[in-house]
Amino acid sequence: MEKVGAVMIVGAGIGGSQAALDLADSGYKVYLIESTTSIGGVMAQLDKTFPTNDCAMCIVSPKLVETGRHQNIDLSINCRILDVSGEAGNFTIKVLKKTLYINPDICTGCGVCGRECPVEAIDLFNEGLAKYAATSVKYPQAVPLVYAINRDYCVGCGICLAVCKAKAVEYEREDEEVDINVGAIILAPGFDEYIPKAANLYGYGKYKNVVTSIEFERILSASGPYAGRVLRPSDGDIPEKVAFLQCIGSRDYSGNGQPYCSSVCCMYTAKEAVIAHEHMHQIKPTIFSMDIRAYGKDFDKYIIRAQEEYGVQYIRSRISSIKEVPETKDLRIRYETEDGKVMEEDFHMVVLAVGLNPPNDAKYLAEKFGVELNEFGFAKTDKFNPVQTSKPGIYACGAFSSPKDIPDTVTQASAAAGCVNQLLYEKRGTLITEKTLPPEIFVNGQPPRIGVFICHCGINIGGFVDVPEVTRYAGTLPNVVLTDRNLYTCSADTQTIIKDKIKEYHLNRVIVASCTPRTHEPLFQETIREAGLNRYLFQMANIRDQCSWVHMNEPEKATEKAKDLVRMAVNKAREIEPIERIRLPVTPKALVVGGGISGMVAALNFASQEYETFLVEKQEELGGFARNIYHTLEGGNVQELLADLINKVKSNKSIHTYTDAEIENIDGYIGNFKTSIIHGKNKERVEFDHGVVIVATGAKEYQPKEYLFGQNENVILQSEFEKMINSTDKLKNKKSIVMIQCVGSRNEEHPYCSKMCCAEAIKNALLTKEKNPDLEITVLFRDIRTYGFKEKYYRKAREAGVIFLRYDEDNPPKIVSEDSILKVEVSTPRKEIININSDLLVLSAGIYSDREENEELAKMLKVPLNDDNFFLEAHVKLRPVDFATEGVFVAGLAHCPKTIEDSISQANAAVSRACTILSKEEIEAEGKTAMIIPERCIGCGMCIENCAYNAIELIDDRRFGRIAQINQALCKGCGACSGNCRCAAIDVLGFTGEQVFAMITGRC
Amino acid sequence: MVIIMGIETENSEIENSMRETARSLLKEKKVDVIIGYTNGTVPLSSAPIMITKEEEVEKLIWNNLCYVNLAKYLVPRIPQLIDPEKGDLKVGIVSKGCVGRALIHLSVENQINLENIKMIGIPCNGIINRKRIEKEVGEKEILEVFAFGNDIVVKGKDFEQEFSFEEYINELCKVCKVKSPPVLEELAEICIGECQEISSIGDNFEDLVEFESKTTEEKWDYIKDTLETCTRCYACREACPMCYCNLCFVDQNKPIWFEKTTEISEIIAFHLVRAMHLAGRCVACGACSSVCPMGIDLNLITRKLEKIVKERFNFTSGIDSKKMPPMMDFSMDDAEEFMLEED
Amino acid sequence: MTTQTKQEESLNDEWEPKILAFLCNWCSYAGADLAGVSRIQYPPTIRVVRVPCSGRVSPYFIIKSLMDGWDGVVVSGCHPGDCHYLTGNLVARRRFAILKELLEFFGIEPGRVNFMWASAAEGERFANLIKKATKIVKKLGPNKKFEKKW
Amino acid sequence: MKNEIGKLYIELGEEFNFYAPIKEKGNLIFKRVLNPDDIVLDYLNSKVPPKEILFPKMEVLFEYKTDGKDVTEIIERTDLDEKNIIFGIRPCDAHSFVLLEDFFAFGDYQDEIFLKKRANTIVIGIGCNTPKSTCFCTSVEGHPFMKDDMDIFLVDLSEKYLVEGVSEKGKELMKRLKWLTDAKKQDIQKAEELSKQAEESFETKLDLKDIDKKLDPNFEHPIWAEISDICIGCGTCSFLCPTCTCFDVIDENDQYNNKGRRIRIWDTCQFCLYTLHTSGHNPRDSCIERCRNRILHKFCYYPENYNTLGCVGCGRCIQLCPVNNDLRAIIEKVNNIKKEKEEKISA
Repeated sequence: MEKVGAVMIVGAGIGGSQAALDLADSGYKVYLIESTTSIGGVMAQLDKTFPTNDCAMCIVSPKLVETGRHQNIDLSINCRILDVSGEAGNFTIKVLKKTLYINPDICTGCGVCGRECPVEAIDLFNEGLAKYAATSVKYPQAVPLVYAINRDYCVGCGICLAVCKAKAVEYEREDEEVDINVGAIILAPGFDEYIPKAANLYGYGKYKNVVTSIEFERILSASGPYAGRVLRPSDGDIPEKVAFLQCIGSRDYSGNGQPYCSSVCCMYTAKEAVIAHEHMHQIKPTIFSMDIRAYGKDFDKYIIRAQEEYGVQYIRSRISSIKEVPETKDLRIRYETEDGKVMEEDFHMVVLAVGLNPPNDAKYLAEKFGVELNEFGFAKTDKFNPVQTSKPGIYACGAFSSPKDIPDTVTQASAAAGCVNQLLYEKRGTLITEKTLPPEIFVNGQPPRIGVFICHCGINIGGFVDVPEVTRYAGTLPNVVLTDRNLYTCSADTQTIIKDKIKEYHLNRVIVASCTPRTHEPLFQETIREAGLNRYLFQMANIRDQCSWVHMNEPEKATEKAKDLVRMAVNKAREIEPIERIRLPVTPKALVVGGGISGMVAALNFASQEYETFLVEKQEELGGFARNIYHTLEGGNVQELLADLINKVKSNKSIHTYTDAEIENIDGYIGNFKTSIIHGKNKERVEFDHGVVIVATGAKEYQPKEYLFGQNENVILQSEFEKMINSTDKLKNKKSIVMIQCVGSRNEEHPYCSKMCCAEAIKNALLTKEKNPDLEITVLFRDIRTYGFKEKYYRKAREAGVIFLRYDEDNPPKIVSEDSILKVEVSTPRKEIININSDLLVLSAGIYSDREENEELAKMLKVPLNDDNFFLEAHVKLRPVDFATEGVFVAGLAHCPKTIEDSISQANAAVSRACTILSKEEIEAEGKTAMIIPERCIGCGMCIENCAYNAIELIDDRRFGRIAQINQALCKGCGACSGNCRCAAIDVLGFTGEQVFAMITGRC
Repeated sequence: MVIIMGIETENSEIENSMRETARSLLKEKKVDVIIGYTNGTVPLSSAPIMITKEEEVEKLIWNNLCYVNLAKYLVPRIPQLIDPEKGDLKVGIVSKGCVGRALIHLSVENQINLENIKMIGIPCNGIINRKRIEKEVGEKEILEVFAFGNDIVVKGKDFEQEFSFEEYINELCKVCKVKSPPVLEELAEICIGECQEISSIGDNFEDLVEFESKTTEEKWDYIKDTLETCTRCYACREACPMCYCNLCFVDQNKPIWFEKTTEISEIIAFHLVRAMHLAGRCVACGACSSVCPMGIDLNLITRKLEKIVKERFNFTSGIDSKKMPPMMDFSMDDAEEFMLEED
Repeated sequence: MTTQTKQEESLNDEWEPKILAFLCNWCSYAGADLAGVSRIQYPPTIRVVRVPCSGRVSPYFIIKSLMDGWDGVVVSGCHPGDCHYLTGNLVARRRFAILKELLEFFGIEPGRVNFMWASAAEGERFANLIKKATKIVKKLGPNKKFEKKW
Repeated sequence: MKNEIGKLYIELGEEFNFYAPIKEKGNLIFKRVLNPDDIVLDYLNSKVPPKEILFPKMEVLFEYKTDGKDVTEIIERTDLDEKNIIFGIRPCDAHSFVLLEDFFAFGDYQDEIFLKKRANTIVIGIGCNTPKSTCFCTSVEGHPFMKDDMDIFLVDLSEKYLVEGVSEKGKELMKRLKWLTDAKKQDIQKAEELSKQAEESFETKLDLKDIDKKLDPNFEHPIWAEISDICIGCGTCSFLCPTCTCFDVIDENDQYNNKGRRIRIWDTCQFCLYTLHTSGHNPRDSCIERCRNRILHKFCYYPENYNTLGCVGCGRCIQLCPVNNDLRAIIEKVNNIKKEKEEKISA
């Protein structure tokens, strides 16, 4: 069957949206199918995200808006999958588009229907904590901004039909069935949270002040039910003592919950505790947990900050029951402390850190798409490629395959897209449509002829602002040659009117006074572009969201304000000029730095898409860190994988491998890099051009200074132990083995978790027990971090008789060497001292990154390192494989400690991100960039320091001497450089000094 | 034992050793030109001078009227300091502390290459506040000025007045902690003569307490009263080593942010924005006040700038070429007590 | 507006200051929109200039606004760490810290210029801060001191 | 009449805008007098020249109204007919008015605003008993007791003033001052003595003979670079020069109130924007050309255009130059060019 250059993505949360954007930007048609009525998924519900405390809405909404209006993304909401047929490369999916009872093509999202709806119904988004109307959007910033009628609550009163001036309400509107033909499918339905049943131990549903963590998240949110104030539901009081209970429905073998670890709860709980305290300082959070699983990048630091700066108290205990104190509605918690005391304490509020379940429709989806689920009901994926489902051509990303946090989800989304690229690359660009637009009308140097269109927005504006008066006033302003007012300026028929008027009046600047440019500017820009005007010859005055809606009781003053806003827009419009987007050619080749697993996977992915790839490895052999690893915890054979990868890399003609190589210099920018390396014994010099760079330089195993390592031959590293059990029989005569965890991790020198050591220890312990069941194995740990399904093996190890003993950071085990025996003394939290005589001490040494080595590369690429010397990505949450410097990506251990599977995902993700560049012949730079005015520039270099994107450098200009130069390919147009420039030698197109000046002086 | 030495002796010792240094620099061809001070033609003044020959060394002087910040002459690159063939000339520059600071800061801002420069360090003992003395003498012509013991003696046709040196030096000099130019670790060879090692400077800014305790209204009145006489001749700007823009913001016309009128708000806007531009850059030389024909004292603003960057960002300009000036840097942890917060 | 009419107005309790608000596109402008969508009412005192980032707001904008007779200026950006452009707001914060201190030093009522952070999710906070800024400026009365007089 | 200045002020202060030297913030300047006790007559010379009264640092030329789009009405100045007295001005500054008039009334370009003010102004000057060391009016055809450019001339006889009506306008005014007493012979004699003493006390004597002819052929000459090497390019010398007349015109538009105005402010050839063309070209691109322009304008172009030197010898630029770039030294250098050349020729 012929392959199809389109992709279906099921589920439009952050994962689905990311995959959609990656693929749409790489030349595929994307069908994005969402079961609810808006996109964004769980992330859009969050208040802040860890570990940066970023505002979730701030960072996610631009991405959602972009998804909503991408030329190559066909977004369908309120959908259900009916049937799937076909195979990798060519699938046909039958989709049911359920009716919203409101015509989404006409609905302007003005919201009058929702406000007028008399029926109070439950609002899903605020988790049942606030009331909403039967006609509603899920949340105010929803994409797409289309209302839907919830027929379960609707009483059919007809009010919405009557108030809708756009005539979008259609009670009789019916469901629709469509067939969609695609080459690949990505499943990203996310997860459903565990809901404690009514008769649970914790009194959820019974006691008002017991809430789930997602409900608490909404309570924290500024757009939530209490507008960001932390109040308890029973009486609206501020809860000073809040208890957070971890592992609700996770790590639960009782049958009530799930046996696996939900991976994210430890961190989101810490975050909720911190934010709660930040919102209201009187709140003192207490967190009850078994282990603190802060295994991700910079997570441990966050936990430490939570304790030290925000006074969050951690108690290691899994509590057994909660009772409500009837008079106060406080909650009495009984718990046993680590040293065995039983305590009872009252809290004002209890938050249950509920786990992540597979999505409710997982079975349905699995059946329809023919993919297998694992024992926990999540999508079953390949041992080494966590986005590959059991069926070729169908990929899974995000929490559908295992519980995971946002960056892992985003990484996987890109990884899935990366795999789709491998499958469908030949069909890239075959199904996307490009609009043919008329040539732009030349307006430079002509006096401004401004047309002002003022929107009534039904009654949204017209009901509070005197639109005729504003229109009259606009007509009196200089250079305004046309004013018009419309019921809905954004409706399709008004677009035609605008185009006609542009022609009739020879308008060369257009202003729309209506709602917010954040949602509607692109629409109007498209309209004027269709009429032949450059899309930047457009201005908007926001007289709805920021005027009529917020001054509903002061119509006169709202009108005055609307006039001012229109005048300011006219003043700016007079100064605006067409902006041409710069196009830069792209060299369709890639450089991959580092020949470990990540680097090789990335190189092979590029090569399989026929991109010429340069793979540069410092050492003489390929393989990197994985050369010491035999198996994964889940049983994957690493050596086999490695041999296979090396073989494939060596035999692939598109890959140029340079070992024993050193990078001499990297020059250039996105799409146009030039690199020179020196490689081989003879130190040969090679130079090549490429369009992207992937940094996969890996990391190193810590060489301990502690625990007699290097002094006693019976003290070895976990990696040495692994080699010993896999390739020797030295275990035979051993009786007792002690493993110490967190050696060189989570301490002052390396204040982070190395993530894989717990799994490594358990893997080796299990294997040892298998080979020699009588051997006594003791694991000394601080927290066991077998997140996700790895928890299964932790349990297995305990069942197999592996002894786990906890020690505190400030009280590490003491080792005394006596003859061939190593005496290990551990003080446990129960205040006991346990002595173990062991004949082999295995140290789980952490992973570390060398500053000097990384710094050199970082400087060449102009990318940053974090405090722990790992490479620092552009955004911890939403851009986990990108750097702020465009065209450069990161994968594997260079980014932070991680497992092999994660490294492979990240490598594929990096390739996917890179393909959004390589797949184009030229890339279009942002039009609204900063611009140097050379005759003013003095080359002081301040802008260079202020630029987050390394877009500025000093050059020696023949005419102007040493001045700054902006690389428009890298500039994002933020203007931080411009705001600081003393000489005002930098202007930002679209927000030039003159334009802002015109708006300021609009007042006087 | 404390030896009390008159300023004139002190100055002449400094002058002699400075001349010696200058002479040997020229002799050994380590520099092509030396920028220094020479006697002024009117009392209470001095003039900058550029010399290229050994025999001109005697023209170089040092006294407490050397108020111009000579770093000014290195930026923008003036034709006199560029050889059409050799490129930038090697320059020796007579450097009191604030000249040294200016040079270091200018190199941070990529304006000069310190390798072409030799700082002839001078332990400056303070610059006379000539505007204050002029004002106090009033409508009598000063014909002669000299130091005597610890006093400055001003003589005219039929009068003679003494001013205590300690009292009548610039306010900035009274609190100056960088009397000789700082030594740069990485470029120690360019610092000759009297230079000092400085790591950081402590300052309690007590001199600002009085002004800062005024009400906003009183401050406004004071500032207005001080700046009212400004003629917009820009002597302050032109004498400032840090005001080296090709086109100053007041001279720009696209858009015309500020008019060059002498309306009070325009005058204040000029000085306010100029202060803004000097935050973290001003080296507290006081040249702006010394040159103002109207005798406007801008030292208070200078001190405030020093205070802001010291207290907020722990920064002192021109003592460390490695540390980023505050406006070139930022930190997640910067104080933000001024931000508006909900009640 | 001439000084005279302004004075008359100030005598009137009804006097509403005019405040120019520079809002960053990604957080504060979105927060202002959210206040609208949520119909949170606040005084009709601000006139909004949308800028890409609080880092774009040059001191020129602020000082010019005051000279041109705006009674107050508000600059609002993303919370530190949230900046769409990574660090634009941190660059801006230093600039504003210095500007605010200098304004005060020059005797220009510091309350006329207010800097704030408001995220895309903080419609309520945005409205509250505008209310607060309005209150502060209202208390100061019309901007007569620094306004160009003619 | 020493203690009768107050009387004079009371007599004329109503009818005239009465300007006189007063001390403000330590600077002596000419200002509209509100209290006659403020007047200072035993001063050296004012810091800002009295040209400021006729040609202020900033002055509105006219205002206009608009209907939002177009100008609908022009509002002319109404204060030009007001009568002014400038009291206590030194002969050098009084002479500067003549030079200013040369400029503002040159050829077809009659500057109405200046000329009307000038015509409505009565100049009451005072002889210079103690010229400063930097004064050199005697070298520019002036004199510390030159009364030609005044309407009324005073001489400070320490216990009283000798008052002399010079012009018709002055004599007319004097008739109104009934309390003036006739001068005694010895008073006139004393005045003459003072005049002589003052003349002899001049330290600065500049050779300005044929200076224009010396300058003219040396437009290109290395001395200009030499002269300008320490110049920092501020406007002190020209802003505070009584004869500098350059100005800049600005339009201010108030869209909000539908009005606007045109103003002029002082400009100077020392600024980098001076003569900057729209194309970006500037014939006076560096300090060298700008310094040269100032000297040539005063000592070459003025003689050429108005047949007089453009300098009154007040010495302000010498006193106030921030870097002590002394005009006397500059003139000497110019004079030396000639000599060098002569020497060369003779050699």
